[in-house]
Amino acid sequence: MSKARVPALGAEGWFTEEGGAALVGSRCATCGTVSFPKSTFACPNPRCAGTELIDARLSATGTVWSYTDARYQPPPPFVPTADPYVPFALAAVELDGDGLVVLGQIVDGVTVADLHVGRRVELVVDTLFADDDTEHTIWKWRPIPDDR
Amino acid sequence: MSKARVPALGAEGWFTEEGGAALVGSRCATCGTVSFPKSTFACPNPRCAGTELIDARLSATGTVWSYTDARYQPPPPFVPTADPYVPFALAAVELDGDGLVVLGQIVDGVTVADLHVGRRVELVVDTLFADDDTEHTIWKWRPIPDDR
Amino acid sequence: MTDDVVVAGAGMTAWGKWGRNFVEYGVEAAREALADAGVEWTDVQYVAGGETVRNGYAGYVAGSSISQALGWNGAQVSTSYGACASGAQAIDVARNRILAGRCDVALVVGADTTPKGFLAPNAGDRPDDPDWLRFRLLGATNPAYFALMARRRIDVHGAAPEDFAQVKVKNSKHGMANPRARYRKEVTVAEVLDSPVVADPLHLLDICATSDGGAAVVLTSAHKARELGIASPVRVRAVSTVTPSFPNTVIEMPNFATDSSGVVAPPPRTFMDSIAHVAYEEAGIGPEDLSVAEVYDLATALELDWYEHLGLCAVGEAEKLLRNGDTAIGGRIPVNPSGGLACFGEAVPAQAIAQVCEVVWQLRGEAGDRQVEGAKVGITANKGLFGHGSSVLLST
Amino acid sequence: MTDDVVVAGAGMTAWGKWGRNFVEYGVEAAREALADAGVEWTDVQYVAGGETVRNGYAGYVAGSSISQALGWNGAQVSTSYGACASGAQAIDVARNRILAGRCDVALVVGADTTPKGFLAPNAGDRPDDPDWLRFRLLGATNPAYFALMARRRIDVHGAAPEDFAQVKVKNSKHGMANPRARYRKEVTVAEVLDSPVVADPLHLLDICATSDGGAAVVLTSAHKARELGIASPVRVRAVSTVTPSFPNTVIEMPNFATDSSGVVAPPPRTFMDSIAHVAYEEAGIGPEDLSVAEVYDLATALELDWYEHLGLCAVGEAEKLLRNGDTAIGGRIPVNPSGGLACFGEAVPAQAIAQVCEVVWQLRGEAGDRQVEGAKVGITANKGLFGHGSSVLLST
Ligand SMILES: [Zn+2]
Ligand SMILES: [Zn+2]
Repeated sequence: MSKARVPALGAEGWFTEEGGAALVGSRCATCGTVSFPKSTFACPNPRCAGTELIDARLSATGTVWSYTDARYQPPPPFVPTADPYVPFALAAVELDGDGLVVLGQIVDGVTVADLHVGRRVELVVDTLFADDDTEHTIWKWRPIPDDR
Repeated sequence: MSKARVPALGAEGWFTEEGGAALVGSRCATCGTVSFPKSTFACPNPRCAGTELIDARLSATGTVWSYTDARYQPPPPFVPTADPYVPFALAAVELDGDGLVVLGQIVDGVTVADLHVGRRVELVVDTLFADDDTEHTIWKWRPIPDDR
Repeated sequence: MTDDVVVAGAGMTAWGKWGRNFVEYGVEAAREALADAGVEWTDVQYVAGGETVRNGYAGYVAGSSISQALGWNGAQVSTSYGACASGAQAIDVARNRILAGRCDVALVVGADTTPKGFLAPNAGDRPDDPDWLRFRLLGATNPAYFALMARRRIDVHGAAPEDFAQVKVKNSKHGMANPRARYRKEVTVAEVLDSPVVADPLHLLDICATSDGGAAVVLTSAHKARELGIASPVRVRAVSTVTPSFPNTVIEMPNFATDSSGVVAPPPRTFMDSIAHVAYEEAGIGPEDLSVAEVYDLATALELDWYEHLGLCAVGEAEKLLRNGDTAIGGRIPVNPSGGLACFGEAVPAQAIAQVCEVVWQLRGEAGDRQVEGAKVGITANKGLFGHGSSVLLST
Repeated sequence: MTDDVVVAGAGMTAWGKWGRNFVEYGVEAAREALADAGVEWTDVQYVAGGETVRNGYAGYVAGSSISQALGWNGAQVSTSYGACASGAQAIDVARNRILAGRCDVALVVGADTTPKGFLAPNAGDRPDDPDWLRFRLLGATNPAYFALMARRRIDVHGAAPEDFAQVKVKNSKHGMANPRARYRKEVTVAEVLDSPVVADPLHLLDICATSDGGAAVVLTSAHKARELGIASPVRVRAVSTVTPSFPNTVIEMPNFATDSSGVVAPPPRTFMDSIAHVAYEEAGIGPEDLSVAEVYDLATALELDWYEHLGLCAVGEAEKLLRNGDTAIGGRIPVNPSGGLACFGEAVPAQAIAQVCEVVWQLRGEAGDRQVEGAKVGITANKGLFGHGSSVLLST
C-alpha cells in the first residue's frame, strides 16, 4: 500500500504539484508585490496598505545565489531520514522574474561540489521525511542538467 | 518493598527531616539576612555585598498570613496524585521569628474551612507525588491542634 | 528634555479568542493608531514592541515581527518584556526616546494569542525556573496568588464574596458599552457566586480569562502633534516601571516566599503602593486630581486592592468606595470604564497599552456610552510576575 | 536633551561553559561595573536588562531577575530583546532615559547560560514560528545561514577558505592577551582547515561556540560622572538599532526567502550597511575616524563582511585588508582586539554589552597586552535573527 503524501506540518499550501511543481506565494492585489511564504493579512510593501493577497504561483526555475550543506545532523524539530545521518545540501535561489531569493534543500545525491553561484536549478516536490503511513513532502532544488 | 523518599526535583536541599521537619534557607554571614529558597551567590539585602551564605534552619512553626485552594487540577508541570483530581489547600505562612512568609501546600484532609488568617501551623515533610519506585517529597503546612 | 510627549493616535482590536497569529492583531491595532494620528507608517522612526513569550521566536521579537508585517520601513526598534507591565515598559522606552530628542514619531504596539485555560510555563523540566517550580512543587496557579490577596481582604478587612462579585457586576455594566470588549453581557451577583469556585474565595466569574488582542499608540512630541494638526492631544505625564524595595514583604507571583524583614525594616511604602506613587511624583499630580482609572482586575478582589494602592481611599476602605458607587461611571472616580479585564480577558503584552488607549479615549471625550463626563486626568495601573508593576499617568 | 551619556563603569565575567544560573553571571558583571564606576547599587535609578530566552521565565525578565538578586533597590526597570542586538537595545533604552533627564545613573546588564551544540528552538510543535519551521522544513541551522554568506565571498569576491582561517588566526592571537576569553590558544590556518566542515565552506573552527557569560555597563550623565570624579569618561556617541528597509534583498536568519524587489526597487543601502551608517549619521563620525572595532564574528567569514559594512574598505576588498594586517592589533584599524566571538563564544544578551566593555577598555588605554595604541574612537556591530542589527559608537 502506498503511503499518503502530504505537505510537511507548517508547509501546507506553500507549494503545489498541479501543472508542475511550484512554490505558491502571495501577490498583493493593490501593488503587485509578491512574497514567500504567503503574506496572509498585510502587504510587505510599507507604502502599500493592501490587504487583498492572492495566491501566486512562483517561477519554478532560478539561479543559485548561494549554497551550503549540513554536515552534522541538525537538532529537533529537524527529523532525520537516515541513521546514521546523511548530509544534505541547501541553496538560496534567485527565482526567475519574481525578484526574490528562496532557500531550499537540494535533492539527494547532489553535493556542494556540484554547485556554484549562478548554477541553474529547478523546483521539485520531494519527501522531507516519512513515518509509518505518510510521506511528508517539501520543495527542493534540483540542478537543471545541461544548464550550468 | 518501601519506596525511596527523595525531595522533588528542584527542591533538593530546600528542607530537612533531621531533628524534625524544617525548611532550610540561607543566612548572610555579613548582615544576617535570611532567605528562602536559599540565596546561593548574593545577599538579597541591596546594601550588603555579602556573598558568604550559610544554610539556615528556619522556624518550623508560624501563623497563616493567607490561604486558598486549587479546586481544578493545575496544568503541567504539576503532577496530579489522584484520578479524578482531589483539590488541595495552600497557605502563605509567616514564620515565627524569621520575618518572612512562605507558601506551601496544606496536608491532605484539611480544607480552607479549617483555616483562617492567624491560624497556627507547623511544617511537615510529606509526599508531593509518587511514581513506581520513588516518593517525591515536599514541605507542607499542618494546623497545630489546640493552637488556633 | 524636549517638550511633552503626547498620544497622537490610539488603536485596538476587539478582544476575543480567535487563534489568529499575534502579529495580525498587532498590525490591525497599529494601522488603526496610525490612521487615528494621521501618520504614515513610513514616517514612524521608532517602534517599541511589547513581547509575547507564548508565540515562539517571533513573539520574543514582537517589535520587529510587527514591523516586518507592516513592511520594513527602516525604523529603529526595541522589544520590551515585563510580564503584564510589558506594554507600559514599551511606552516608557518610546517616550524616553522622544524626550531625548532622538525621534519625534514612535509606534508602541503589543499583541498576543493565548492558550485556553490557566497560563502555564513552556514545556520541559526547568528546576532552575521559579515559574516552573511553583507549578511543580506547589501547584500554585495564577488564581491561587490572586486568591491569597482576596482572602486577606475578607479575613483582615471584612470584605465579603458579594463585594468581589459587585466589582464584576460594575465592570460588566461598563463593558456593555464597549464595542471592543469580548464579554458584553450584564452579570449579577448571584451569577458570580453561583459560578464554580476556582481558588477559594474566588469564583470562575471573579477571575479574568485569557484573550487574543492587540493595542497600539502613536507617541509624538507635542511639537510634532501640532504639525499634524492635532489641537489638544492627550499628554503622557508620567510612566512608572518601578521595582520593589527590599524587603518586599508581600508575596509576589511566582515566588515561594517573601523577603525577610528580620534585618532590614520594610520600606515606608509597599511595592504595590509605590507603583502609582512614583508616577504621581514624576507628574506632580495626586490621586485627588484623577478623573478616571484603568486598573488590572486580574481578579475582582484585586481591583479593590488597587483602589487603596492608588490612594483613592484608605486601606480597608475599598469595599465602602465600591458600595457607594464611587467607582462606577457617574461616581466620584470611575474605575475600569472600559469594562476592565473582566470584560476583555488578558492579552499580556497588549493589555497595558489597551489601558492607555481607554484613558486616551476618555480624556478626548470619545468613549461613547461609557464616557466619564469631563475626564481630565487618568491613570493606568497593572502588576505582573517577578516584581513588575507599572502605571501611566495621562492628562488633557 | 541633557549633556552626553558616558560609560562610568564596565564589568564582565570570564566567558566559559560552567552551567551556573545566568543571574549569577549578571550579578558578577554588574558588581564589577558598579565598583569600576564607584557607584553604589542602591544609587542606581534604572536597570536595563538584556533578555535570555533560554532560561525560563526568569530569563524573560532578566532586568528584574538580576535586580532581585542584587537586592531590590526600588529602581525602575526594563528588559529588552532583539536576539544578538539585545544588549545594544538595552544600552539604547538606558541612554535615552538619561538623555531624557529621567535618571542619571543606569545599570545595563545581560547574561546567559547556553546549551551545548547548535542553538535550537524550545520544545513543542510550532508551525507558526519561522524559527521552528526553518529547522523542521529545511534543517537550516545558524551556521547554514553564515555559510551562505561565506560561499558568496568565495564565488563572488574570490575569497579562499584560507582567508577565513586567517580571521581565526588573528582573533586567537588577540584573545591570548585577554584574561576573560574562554579560548586562549594560538590557532593556525592548518588547524582551521583541518577541523571538520560543519556547513561548507565553514569549518568547526570558523564558527563561534555558545558560551556562558555576563557583561554590564554603568551609564551616567556626563554631569554625574564629574560628580563621581571620573575625569575623562568614554562617551556614548551613537546607538543604532535600525531595522531593514523594504525590500530587504539579502536573506535573513531564520527566513525562508528575501523580500521581492519586483515592484519596489532595493534601497540605496543594504540592511547590513545601514546598521553602522545610522550610528555614523547620529554621531557625525565616519569610518575614517575609527581607531578600533568590535564586530560579530559568528563565523570568520562574517567578520570580513563587516569590514565592508562598516566602510573600512570597499566591497570585495575585505580579504586584502586582512591580508595586509590592517585589522590586526598594530594595523591601521584593529578589529576584534578582544579576540572576538572566536575566543569568547556567544552569550547572546551579554555579547553586545561585552563588545562595548572592550571598546571602553581600549579607549581608556586599559587593555593591557591587547591595547590598540592611542585608540580614540571605537565602534561595535552585531547582527541577529529577524532583522536585528545594532551598533554602538564610542569615543574618548
Ligand atoms: Zn501591496
Ligand atoms: Zn547580607
